[in-house]
Amino acid sequence: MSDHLPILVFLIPFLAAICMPLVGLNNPGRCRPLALTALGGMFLLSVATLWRILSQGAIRYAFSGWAPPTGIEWVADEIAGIMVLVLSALAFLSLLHTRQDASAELAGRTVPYHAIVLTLVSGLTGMVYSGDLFNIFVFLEIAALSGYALVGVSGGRALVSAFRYLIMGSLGASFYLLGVSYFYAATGTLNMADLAQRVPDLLASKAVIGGLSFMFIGLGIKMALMPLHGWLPDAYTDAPDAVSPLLAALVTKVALLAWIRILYWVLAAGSYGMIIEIFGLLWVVGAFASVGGAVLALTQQDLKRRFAYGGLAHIGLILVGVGQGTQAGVTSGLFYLINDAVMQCLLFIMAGAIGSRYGVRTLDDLGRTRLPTPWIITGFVVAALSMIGLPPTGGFFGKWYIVLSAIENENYVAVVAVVLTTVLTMAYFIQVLEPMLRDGETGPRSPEIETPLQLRLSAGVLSVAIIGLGLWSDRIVQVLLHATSRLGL
Amino acid sequence: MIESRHDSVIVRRLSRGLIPLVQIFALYILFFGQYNPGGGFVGGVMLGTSLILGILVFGPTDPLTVVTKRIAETDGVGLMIFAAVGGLCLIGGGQFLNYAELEIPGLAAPSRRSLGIILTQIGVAVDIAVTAVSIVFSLSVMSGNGDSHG
Amino acid sequence: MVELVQGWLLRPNFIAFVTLFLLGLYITVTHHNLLKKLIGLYLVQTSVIFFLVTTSAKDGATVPILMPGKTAIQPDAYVNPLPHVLTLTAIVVQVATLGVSLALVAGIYRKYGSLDEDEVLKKLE
Amino acid sequence: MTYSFELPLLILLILTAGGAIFVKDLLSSVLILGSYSFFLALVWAWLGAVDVAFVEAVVGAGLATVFFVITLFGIDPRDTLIRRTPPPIAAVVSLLLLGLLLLYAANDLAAFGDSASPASTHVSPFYLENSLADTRTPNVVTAILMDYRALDTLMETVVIFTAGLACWLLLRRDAK
Repeated sequence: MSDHLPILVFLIPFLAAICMPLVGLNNPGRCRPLALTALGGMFLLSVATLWRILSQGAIRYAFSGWAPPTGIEWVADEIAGIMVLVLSALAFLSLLHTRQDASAELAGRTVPYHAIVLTLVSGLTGMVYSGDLFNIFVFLEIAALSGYALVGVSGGRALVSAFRYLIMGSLGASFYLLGVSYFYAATGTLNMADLAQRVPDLLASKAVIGGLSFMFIGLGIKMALMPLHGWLPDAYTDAPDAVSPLLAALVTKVALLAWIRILYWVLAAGSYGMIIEIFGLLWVVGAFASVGGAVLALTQQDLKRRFAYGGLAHIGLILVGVGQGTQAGVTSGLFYLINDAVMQCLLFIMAGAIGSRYGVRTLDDLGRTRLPTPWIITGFVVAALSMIGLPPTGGFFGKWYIVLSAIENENYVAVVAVVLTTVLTMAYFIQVLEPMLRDGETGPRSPEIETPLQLRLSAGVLSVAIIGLGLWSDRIVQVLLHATSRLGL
Repeated sequence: MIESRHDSVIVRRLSRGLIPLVQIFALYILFFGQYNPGGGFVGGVMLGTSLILGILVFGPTDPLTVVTKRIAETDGVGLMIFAAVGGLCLIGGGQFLNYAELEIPGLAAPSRRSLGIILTQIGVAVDIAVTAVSIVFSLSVMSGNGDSHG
Repeated sequence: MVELVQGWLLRPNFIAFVTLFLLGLYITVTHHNLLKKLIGLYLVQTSVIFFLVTTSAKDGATVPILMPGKTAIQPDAYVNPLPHVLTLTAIVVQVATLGVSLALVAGIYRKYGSLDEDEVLKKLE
Repeated sequence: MTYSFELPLLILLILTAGGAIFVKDLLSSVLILGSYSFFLALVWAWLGAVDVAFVEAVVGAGLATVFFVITLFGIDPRDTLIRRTPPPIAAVVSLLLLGLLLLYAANDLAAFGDSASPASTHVSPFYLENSLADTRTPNVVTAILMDYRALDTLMETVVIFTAGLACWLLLRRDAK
């Protein structure tokens, strides 16, 4: 039975989502417990899956009993195992932390809200596991449609942001599908492992180059890579506080992971020479995005918007690592991707918490209000340390590995870009932390509001996770290195 | 839009006759999708549009609309059929959606696969029909209210 | 260069695809009316599907519905069915996206009383 | 392969697409879009993709138009705007570059209708040769859709389901 673990992990949120309308038909109060149970169960099973992958190797799951390339295949390797674990944990915690906020914003719509959170999680899970280009497209669209709806939940201004997100996202999906079509026309297959065998002979083919470019544009829109990021700041700012942690932590990262898979698992295997130019382009784009994102973040007043631009910078950083084209580079990129998901989740949970509790939405608000809650301040500090990249957090080690891989490649411009991003990140976090931590402020002290247990739990677990990612970084990197060693770089 | 029934008696009369015909044709398309063009999607969309036609023509008080509204609330049933067929394959010892492992005595693997195809097509059709109706209800909530400027 | 252009002219389907794709993309990005943007998006999506369908064509082949009773099945006698399957999925995805986008448009209209992007943005401020 | 049938259809296709965009009245433009879908279905039927043509005719020309019209009901259906600002140069330039990329990439594609192209020779013959024996389903498209690639179909039904939930979440605020 343990070979079936990936599909079982996927089926839990999926079944809960499709049962939600019936379960909530007469008693919408049941939806939240059902969703939390499903995500909790998914987390436990994904732990088991990771355990199974680490002890007995990757699982290749052929749907409908048809071996690839005839059927659809899922590949659950170490990277997918870790990513799904992170994904389910973050989804559970970000759903858990907002009891009051969610129900207030959602009058009478708890059923579709919880169902859509679960379809989002299922879509992302499928994207992580899938080893078939077209299958990834379908999951991409499930996750994207859920994302559009969740951004637009609060109505008003959020509807306009969601509409823009939808236009950009659908164009991205169309580009991705176009790229897949070119690949299919040139190779006749959709399975990644099969493509990896057939593509090396075809690398001079203009159709493959074109297909690759279209996929990159499409996934670039989905991962909000710098010139294509237009939808993201508005969408994350206007999304309800219960939703933005989920979106910020997961949606762009999973699209980026899909791109890494295509680049390395389809193209890099055995055809390094031809692809080197693409990698050259990639880290340049990444360096531009990381510095640009950090600069733009520095100019933002709104806290969530500031952190959204910060997230853009981090997507760029991951690409700098991935673009080195070495095993060390791709491993460092993947490690930073995992870290980034956790710290963005914590950061947006905290930003949402002070927004909904104390009405603190901008830097000016922050300067006027004194936050009496140690939980929130601690969470902010830990997330900020990790975002800046100070030890002993995971963010530090992630950046450290990226810099090491760039130095190993003698790519000093990339190193300068990472350092510059770090300095800028420090600058924009100091502007946030300084009023928060300053004592003896003249402004009125906010009324004491007890931090609810769920929020403490989410903040605590995520803070511990960020520090844990730092302390055990060598173990995790070893696992990732094991996964990437099969690429033959 | 679905506030009132259609004014013209001819339209109402015609629809009374047309809707069952469309539905029978949809079922034909659905079940003969293995031999002809068509199948779950087309059958489902046709079923859904026949129900939508009923809603638009007969208005909100007609029994058909009331029943349709109840049906639209049970979104997800079709997917449950599909997923249940897939899950039975898991129980039978095969991979998810491997219909050859459906434990039905007396059927060879190709026939089991054929049966699986029919069952899952029903699931697809039900889900698409119900969701199409549900989307139409959602889209017409606002234009039906008349308070277009919030 | 001449060969290139000749090569393109031999593919009227491809020319149609490129025209529809670029037209749709241009309208989606630049048009002010939200509904027209959706129409542009619809053109982009259908044109990609169109391209996928053309990869399935084979000269002298018929529709991919097998005739039982004949002897061995010749794959060359039937057009390639796999792109058809992909396009079926893509069409349904497209109409699902359309449903959600129309819901957003309807919501925006109820709130701001306009489908014009500039007017809506003006009211946002 | 001759294009005598197809060329008029393709021209009509582009004309209806242009019409749908440039007509000012939104309701007419939506209906023209429906006819665009219909011509698209004809082209696909001509290419041998009968299942796709059927779905496009029912979903594209039917359901999509229903969604559009129901949305437009209660909205003043007029595209009031004559263009105010010229389109940004960047958009035009990147569009041109994109068009060039599309044409460039097409150069190495197999010729139209080539039965020796990779797409026609690598995986797809397996389906044609085996689907009858494997699944007792003469319509190969249905066999692939519901069996060989059943996961895609399940997920694509989930896409529709998600769209239904999304419309519910976005629009039925006070209902129920």
